[in-house]
Amino acid sequence: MINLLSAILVLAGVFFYLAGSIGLLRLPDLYSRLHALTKADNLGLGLLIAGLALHMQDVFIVLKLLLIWLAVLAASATSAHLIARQARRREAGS
Amino acid sequence: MNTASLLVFDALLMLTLVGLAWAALAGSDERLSVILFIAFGLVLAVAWARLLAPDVALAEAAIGAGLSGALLLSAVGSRPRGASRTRASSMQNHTEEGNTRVLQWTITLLCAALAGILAWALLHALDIGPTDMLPQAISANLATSGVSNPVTAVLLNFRAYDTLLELAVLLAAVLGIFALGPATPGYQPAGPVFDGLVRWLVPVLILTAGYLLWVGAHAPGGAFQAGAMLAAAGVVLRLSGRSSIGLPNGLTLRIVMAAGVGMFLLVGLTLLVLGRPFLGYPPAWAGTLILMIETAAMLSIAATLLLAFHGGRPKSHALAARTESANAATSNTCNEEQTP
Amino acid sequence: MYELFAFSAAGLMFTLLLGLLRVLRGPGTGDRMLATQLIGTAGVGILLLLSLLLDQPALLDVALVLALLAAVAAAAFTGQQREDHRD
Amino acid sequence: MMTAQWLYGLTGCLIVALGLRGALLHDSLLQRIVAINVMGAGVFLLLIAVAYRGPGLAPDPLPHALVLTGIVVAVSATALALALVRRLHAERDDD
Repeated sequence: MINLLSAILVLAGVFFYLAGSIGLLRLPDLYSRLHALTKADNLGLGLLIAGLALHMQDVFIVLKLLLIWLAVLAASATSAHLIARQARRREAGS
Repeated sequence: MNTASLLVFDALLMLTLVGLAWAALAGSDERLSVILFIAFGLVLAVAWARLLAPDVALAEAAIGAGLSGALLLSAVGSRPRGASRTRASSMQNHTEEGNTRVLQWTITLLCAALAGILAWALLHALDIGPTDMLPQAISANLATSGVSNPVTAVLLNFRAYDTLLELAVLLAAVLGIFALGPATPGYQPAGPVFDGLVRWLVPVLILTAGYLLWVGAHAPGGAFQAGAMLAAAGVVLRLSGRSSIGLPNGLTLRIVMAAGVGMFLLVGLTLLVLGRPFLGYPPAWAGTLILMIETAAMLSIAATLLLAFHGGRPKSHALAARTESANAATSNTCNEEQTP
Repeated sequence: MYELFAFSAAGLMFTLLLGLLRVLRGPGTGDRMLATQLIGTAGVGILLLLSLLLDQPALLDVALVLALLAAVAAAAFTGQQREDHRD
Repeated sequence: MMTAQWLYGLTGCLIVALGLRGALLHDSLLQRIVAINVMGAGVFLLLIAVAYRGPGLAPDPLPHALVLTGIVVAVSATALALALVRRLHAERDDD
């Protein structure tokens, strides 16, 4: 049962990753790519981590997984903001 | 455990590595080269993990992907735009262009030959098979080394000379950088979002550094990885435009820079005086001595890497203040001369 | 389960490769940064999967370090060096 | 068994050659520094591949320690080289 649930979560995670990267390649402009990617990879990693956490016995390790997810979330939110701002500044400048 | 199912993963990983190495060196766009090199470091960390080298993967993730990238990016940023060197060299006449092409092909062929020779040597080495004398010697003596992570045992006990000299190399490199001039200008003050990043990232980096130093005795980690994390904290602070980034000044800074080499020599010479070989720790004390050396090494590695990111001798605060006031004074006198 | 994880790791490696294409195509620095971020997140996912696949708990630490340093790299991308020249 | 060792080792050989070619052919000093770093990474890959003993077996820790030292030395050499390049450009601008 746990195996099945974990398999579904992990596969869903991989699906979101793939969707994000395809969006990154196919979408027309920076802002729509930004939008697609930040959702896709955060959700992808989140589902993956949820799937893997089901296999971990140690609470400490589950906490570490959670910390990794939070770090990626915060970093990607910040850098998405910075990228958008820099792009806007470039457009205004040129 | 079978690795057949990992074969697709292996193939993709190798393809990515070679593709990245090629792409990073193909064009003439410096910024693109550096970005691809950062991605190359990220993928290398995955490769080290795949080849069961977690210690190396940690160092690569911290140094290869993080610090080297920040260093190179700051170098791209500080370059004057539109440097015309490449254009000048491509505008030479036809015979020279022909010569260049011959030269390019010769070099490419020679490099291909080098790859062939290396591959032949690898085949030969793998044919002989692993001679497990050294790994066996390491695992046989691990119990007396004071730590249970074999890589840390090699670095800080069995081959401690190497690490001592490595710290000396780091110190020499930073002294060389100091000799080349003052530090590069700092960064513009960051906006509120960047500031928010700094506020959580720096403490987490410092905590992780402490964790890696402590865990290094029995699991992957150690002074290098921890020092790199500390340096990364300083790099983030500098990038956010702060003038004080946790580095001490003057004499304290010099002591921190030399702490790694100093602690090593202190321990080594003390042991020598006590009648043991240089850096031949008594087994009962080995763990403590290694932790002492690693802590000092971590601090000086962090200081060294951070100073390297400055790209030159940092202005001491007193000196900077004096120059500033001197400048102000001269500009005042100029103004006074101009006004009448 | 082992096969599934190996398959997922290969899938994430493929994602990484696609991200690499976007880095090459650009066109702007913003796109390249975004793609590098995807490469980093995919790298973190792969490390987590490898940790279970190869039975190496230490790879979780590597994933954590990679996640944190990806944030440092993002900061390095956008940090604006001051223009004032020293000499 | 030996396949992974072989394939990763060969990849390392290829990367060394690519890096050396880049270091010799590029005009830009910064790209030469990147190329030398790529070349170093190839050497590291070769060493780590030789240390690999197969799944479930403990790899040889000695090359791991060597590569760890190598990474740190490489980053300090890179920093020194970048400082040299910066100084060189400053001298050129003065002319």
